[in-house]
Amino acid sequence: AGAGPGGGGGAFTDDKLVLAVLNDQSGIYKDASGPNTVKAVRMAVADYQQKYGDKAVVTKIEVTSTDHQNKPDIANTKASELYERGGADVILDVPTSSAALAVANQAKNHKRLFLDVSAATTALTGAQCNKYTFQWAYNTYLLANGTGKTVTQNGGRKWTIIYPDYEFGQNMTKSFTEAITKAGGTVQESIPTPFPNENFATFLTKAGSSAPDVIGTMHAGGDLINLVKQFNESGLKDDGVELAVGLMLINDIHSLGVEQFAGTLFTDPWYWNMDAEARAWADRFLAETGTRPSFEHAGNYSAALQYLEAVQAAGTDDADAVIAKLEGKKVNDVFLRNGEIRAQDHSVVHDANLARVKKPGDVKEDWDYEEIVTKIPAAEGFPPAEASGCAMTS
Amino acid sequence: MTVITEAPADAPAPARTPALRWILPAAGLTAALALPWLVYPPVALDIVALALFAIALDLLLGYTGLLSFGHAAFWGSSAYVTGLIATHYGVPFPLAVLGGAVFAMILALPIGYVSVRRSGIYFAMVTLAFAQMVYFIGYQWSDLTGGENGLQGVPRSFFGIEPVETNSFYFYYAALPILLCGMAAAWRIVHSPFGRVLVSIRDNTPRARALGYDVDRYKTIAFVLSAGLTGLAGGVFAISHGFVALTELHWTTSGDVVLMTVLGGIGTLWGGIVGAFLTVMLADQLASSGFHGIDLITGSVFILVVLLFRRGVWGTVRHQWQRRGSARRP
Amino acid sequence: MLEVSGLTAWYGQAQALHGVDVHVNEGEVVSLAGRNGAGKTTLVRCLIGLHRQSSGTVRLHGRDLSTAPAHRRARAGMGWVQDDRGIYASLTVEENLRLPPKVSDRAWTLDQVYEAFPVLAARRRASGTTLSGGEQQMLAIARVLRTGARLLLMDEPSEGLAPVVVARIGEIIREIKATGAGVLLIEQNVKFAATVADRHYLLSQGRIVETLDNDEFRRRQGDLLRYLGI
Amino acid sequence: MTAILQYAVQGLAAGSFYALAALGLAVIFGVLGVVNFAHGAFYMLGAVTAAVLLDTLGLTLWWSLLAVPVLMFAFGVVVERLLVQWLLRLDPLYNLLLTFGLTLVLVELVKQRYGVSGLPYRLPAGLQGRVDLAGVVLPRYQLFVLLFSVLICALVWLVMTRSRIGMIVRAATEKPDLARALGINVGRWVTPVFGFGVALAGLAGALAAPFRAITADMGSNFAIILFAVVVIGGLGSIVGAVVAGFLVGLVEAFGQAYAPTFAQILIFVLMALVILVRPAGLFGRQEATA
Amino acid sequence: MTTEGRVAIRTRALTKVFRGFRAVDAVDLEVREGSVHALVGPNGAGKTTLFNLLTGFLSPTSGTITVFDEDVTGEPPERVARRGVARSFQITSLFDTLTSREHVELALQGHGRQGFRFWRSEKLLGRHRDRVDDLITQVGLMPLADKQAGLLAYGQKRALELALVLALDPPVMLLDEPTAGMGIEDVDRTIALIRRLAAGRTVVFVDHNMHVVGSLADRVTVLQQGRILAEGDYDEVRTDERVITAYLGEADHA
Ligand SMILES: Nc1ncnc2c1ncn2[C@@H]1O[C@H](COP(=O)(O)OP(=O)(O)OP(=O)(O)O)[C@@H](O)[C@H]1O
Ligand SMILES: Nc1ncnc2c1ncn2[C@@H]1O[C@H](COP(=O)(O)OP(=O)(O)OP(=O)(O)O)[C@@H](O)[C@H]1O
Ligand SMILES: [Mg+2]
Ligand SMILES: [Mg+2]
Repeated sequence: AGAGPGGGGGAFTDDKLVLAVLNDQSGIYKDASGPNTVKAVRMAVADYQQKYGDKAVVTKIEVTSTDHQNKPDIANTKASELYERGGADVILDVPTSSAALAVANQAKNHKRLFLDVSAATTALTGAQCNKYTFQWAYNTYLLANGTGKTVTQNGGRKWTIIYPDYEFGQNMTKSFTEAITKAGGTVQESIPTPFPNENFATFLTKAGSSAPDVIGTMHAGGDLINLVKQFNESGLKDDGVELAVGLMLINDIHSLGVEQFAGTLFTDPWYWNMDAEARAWADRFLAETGTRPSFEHAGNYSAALQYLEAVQAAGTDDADAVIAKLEGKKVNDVFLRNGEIRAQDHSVVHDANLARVKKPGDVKEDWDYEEIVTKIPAAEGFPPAEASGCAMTS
Repeated sequence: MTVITEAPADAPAPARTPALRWILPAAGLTAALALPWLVYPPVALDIVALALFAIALDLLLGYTGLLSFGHAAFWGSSAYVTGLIATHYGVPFPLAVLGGAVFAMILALPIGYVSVRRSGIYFAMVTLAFAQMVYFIGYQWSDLTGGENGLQGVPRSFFGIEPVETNSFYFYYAALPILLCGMAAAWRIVHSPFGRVLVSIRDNTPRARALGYDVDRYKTIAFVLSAGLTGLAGGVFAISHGFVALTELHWTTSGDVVLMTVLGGIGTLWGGIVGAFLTVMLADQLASSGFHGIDLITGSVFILVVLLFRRGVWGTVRHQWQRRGSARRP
Repeated sequence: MLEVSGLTAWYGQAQALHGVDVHVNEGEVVSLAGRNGAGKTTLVRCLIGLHRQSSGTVRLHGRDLSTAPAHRRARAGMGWVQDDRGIYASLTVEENLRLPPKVSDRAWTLDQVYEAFPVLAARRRASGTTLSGGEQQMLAIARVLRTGARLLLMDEPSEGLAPVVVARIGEIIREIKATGAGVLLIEQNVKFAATVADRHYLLSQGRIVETLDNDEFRRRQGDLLRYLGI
Repeated sequence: MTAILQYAVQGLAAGSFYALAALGLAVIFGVLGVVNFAHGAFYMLGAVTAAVLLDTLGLTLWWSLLAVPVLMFAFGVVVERLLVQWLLRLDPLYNLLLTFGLTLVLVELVKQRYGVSGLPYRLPAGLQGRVDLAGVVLPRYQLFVLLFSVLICALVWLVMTRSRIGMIVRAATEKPDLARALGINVGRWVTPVFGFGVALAGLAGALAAPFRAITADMGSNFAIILFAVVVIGGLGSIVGAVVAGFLVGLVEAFGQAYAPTFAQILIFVLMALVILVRPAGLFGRQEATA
Repeated sequence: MTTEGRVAIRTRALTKVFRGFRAVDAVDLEVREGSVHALVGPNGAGKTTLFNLLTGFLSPTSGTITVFDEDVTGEPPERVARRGVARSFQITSLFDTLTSREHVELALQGHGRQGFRFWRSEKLLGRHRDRVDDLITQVGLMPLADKQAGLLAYGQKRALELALVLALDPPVMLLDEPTAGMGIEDVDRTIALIRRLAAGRTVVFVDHNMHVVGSLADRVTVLQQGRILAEGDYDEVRTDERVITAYLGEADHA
């Protein structure tokens, strides 16, 4: 592709590029992505501008931020408004599956891009995939395969799964069970719990009664914290039962304290201290925001950066042209290792990590909570494209 | 319009001058027609749909004295049914909406039948309990509803008229008549012999019974009518958004709409419109303002209204108007 | 003991009392008569301090209470029997009686109350509002007696009571009077008023139109009936 | 068998939180006629306060169980003076709406200050570990919670029904004007009672801190269940609130054990049934005419 | 006296027990059609409770109630009302935000199911205007016809209470202390009014004012502690020793 038509011109609507972050800036996802995601995206823009300088195909790049308040209706209306009136060329992030699916639909209708980072539903790259939507960082399949398979191979053969009884939890449980069985383990029991829920005492008693090696929990957020606290208190830990968590963000560990989580196994698509490159970026992020990044922050940075690269290559903000540049591209950046933007289902696959929460004594600095147990290669962590169930129509 | 909740002491309710009787609806209609020119059309539609929702709630709260904390059940279930009809049968959307509204009324019949046996705070709690059950069903029955992910991709078909189907600006004008009809129906109900009975039930239930009114029956009918109007609004909302989320069934949706009703003014009908307008615009503006913490504002507004303008925005305006009116007439 | 002068009261813009002057001496029973809506209830509500939209001075034992809140007036020795009785549903009969604080040493004991109103003793554990209308009236009177108030404001105490009980209440009022307390009695029942009261105020449309002593009151009964509709 | 026993004790322990908080709700309702929607938020504030006290001053749970109610009492007094008192004479609806708004504000403020992911908390050593009671193995802390809240509930019940304070407080709320005219300074009582109810919610929150997620949202779901509890027990009935609190805990535990999918809805089914069969709740005073 | 045989209300062993307290105890009451029947007795005798039973506001612990020989035991108030049994309340019970005029309209529209017409305008009610004016004038509330009931003085509310019952035009009227709280002039006017309306109807009323009982009642039933103590015409009852000790006392009661 090389140098496109220099210095913009008619190739850009309104002579500018607009990256719109649409996420939850006040509700339960505020800490994990929220306002700091906007800063991460700005970092990507700055990096792009520094890299290309005068050669950049577009000089005016705006980053806007919209709060969907964790309400799918608002996400839906706002997405449509961003595309129609806000001149958004791409929408980024969008936590909460129902909101992300609605936004994907708007992307399809408006023929503009949507790069999902925070929503984990496989529907985005499966039954409800479309040409304009990409899933950048992770999905439930990755979490299950990463944790389920690796833990089983490492000796945790007898599992009991406790899961929140809704779409996400059910899918996770299914994926986990498959992964565990394939790795030679057994799932003795899967216990559904209401969602949301505060009191897990009964469920833990039940789970402990079959003397498993590992209790797997598919809960997230507040429910996860409730469960972990009550797990610790139940004394199951003393009986040698391990806890594996389906989805956990570094912010969860930070807020509850390492000692509550110590020893817990989970899949982390990206950890800020996993290698020098990640750490260098995390240092910049720290300087910008005052905290360490979650994988969602890094994922958004990566999505924005790769989008800008594709725009540079295409020389226009026309969505179809940009998609042509994205599809099938192999990428390595701060976030993506061995990354590939798959053309078939628009799932962005990459290597992930199985992590263990450190013991309080091993923590050397703030936010130094994880120890990488093993790498999960992209090919194992993500389902093969043929299995995704995506029929890519526009 | 007779004054129902708070008439000025001593002065008989001032008779509306005929001019005013027409000016107000005319102004309202003009505003409704102009709305999508002023705000983003899907937002405009949200306003009108939620206004009808608030009015339907006011029918119960303001005129029958029943605070329902579970109206999301009717709003949401109608949204789902509308969405399902539209998805599976591809009928023009007004038909689907009608289907949703009818479903809401059918659902309201048993719920209302049971709930109206209680009054005051108990009624609020029972309706909340039922709504939680409906939420739970929507949640569990994910084959049908899509569970957490919501019911995605609801089509918006309208006799193959392309602009309406794809452009939310034209869609607004296609959907507006449905919502306006709903509002007109609410107005009619309130100002009917039936409405008069509702007010008497609100004021003094045992006495109404002694006059021979089958109070429970009246309340049930009011409940079902209110649910029907709510369903109408919920159905249009679903079509407008093209999907239905589980939050439509959640109790916070019920709470939001109570806020709109109170903000606008309980027992005023028009207040619902004002309340919906202010609430939706507030949420919309805050979403992109960079201010995070919309609930801080919503909550404070709630507190201020309840403390200082108990009549609500519209109620206060009307009260001032009448005070001036009666002062001029010695 | 009670001196009221220039008492005025409003409901919104409607004036209910126009400069009313009333006084009650120690050991005196004074009745306040007037047709429905004359402002009798409004007057006593002003005296006890519950109707705030009013002006004028209220003195008890020479103490100016014009601006005192209701509970201070009660402590100063005013006792009020409300026209709709005001019995607490959330309290039992006995709790209703135990509730008011004692304001003087003439307060009735529970035993005295139960002796005077045996019905109340029988139903002492019942919730206050399950009593019959008349029983509630007795309870309301008994409750004020428990405080030992020196000035009783009684709003239609005989309403809805059986004749025997009315007679009993007449006796009680005379007993109270004998102890030197004063009573301001609102009564529609002219016969009853004439048997217990020493002096009569006639209230019409928020104004005191006449003050009569007992003889005069009896003599002019028929004439008053027509004139004032009492 | 031991499983059943275990579930029962766990249910009762979970019920302790409901019982304590519902008690506060019932006292406030019984006395002020206010349906306090913000009760869940006060519960949350109790937990957050405990966490902050531990973090900043190093106060352990023992001290928090003392300090939190005191602080929350003060907070309740402020809320009553500032907001609630203006609406006491009006339809209870208005206070329901007011406290609904207050909930939004309080939750949001905590979010702004402490984020959304929650605060850490640590149990004092004395309460860690498990006890074995004839084959029923229980976290020591659960047992403590159970005993502690039963004690508090009994105390409150005694005060409200057996003391002159309780009587005055009931009277002052039913007919404030009349109570004034009988010589009772109503204003002096209502405020502390509200504060007291808030303190109970805060206490429940502090007690929950060691084994519940301490987040701004922790009270919202809790509040909804709390309403079910007081409705089942009978609004304003003190005994009712406590009994129903434990009952709901039990229903929840056994529901979770034997019909997990339906555990949460069970409570609402129970509530609907109770309201139909005994409209005023299990211990409520029957309404005048049905 | 041709209508003698018909019985408007009959109770058989009617009993109401409140937590072990027998408020109404095995009462056999018979009210003849077309009669004016007074119910008197000491406070707490069970008169209001009996009224509540007759009108469906309470359901009896045991016993039966028939209205014109149809069993109405346990029917809800609105059903009983629609059978033509209307009542007034001892403790005033009105709709605070409705005006006097609207009260009467409300009572009038109860007939003929107009109440369910949620699709019609309330102007429909204008057709009752003459009757409304007439009724309001009869009870002397004309000057206050457009004042909200919550703002009326006690006696005015009592009058409105009566107007509401009259508006129902019921074959059977149950009046609980219709003159309580009224001045003598109003009492006399009310007596005249009731007498006028009683023509062709059955009236049962409770009153402690012996003057009212004497001027109106064809028949008097005296209750005491939930049981019937005596029954007869006014003069019989008034001179009955038991009634004098239990109820009237020694004083002269004209
Ligand atoms: N809350 C109110 N608002 C407006 N006007 C009122 C209110 N209460 C009473 N009034 C009016 O004030 C006047 C005096 O009423 P008040 O109750 O003092 O009369 P009353 O002499 O006690 O009559 P009654 O014998 O019927 O009890 C009446 O005309 C009444 O309509
Ligand atoms: N809901 C109730 N619960 C318990 N006891 C009740 C209830 N209602 C009435 N009672 C009792 O039943 C008895 C009869 O009451 P009722 O009201 O019928 O008397 P009444 O004859 O109308 O007296 P009055 O002339 O004083 O109005 C009273 O002793 C009363 O305390
Ligand atoms: Mg009066
Ligand atoms: Mg009675």
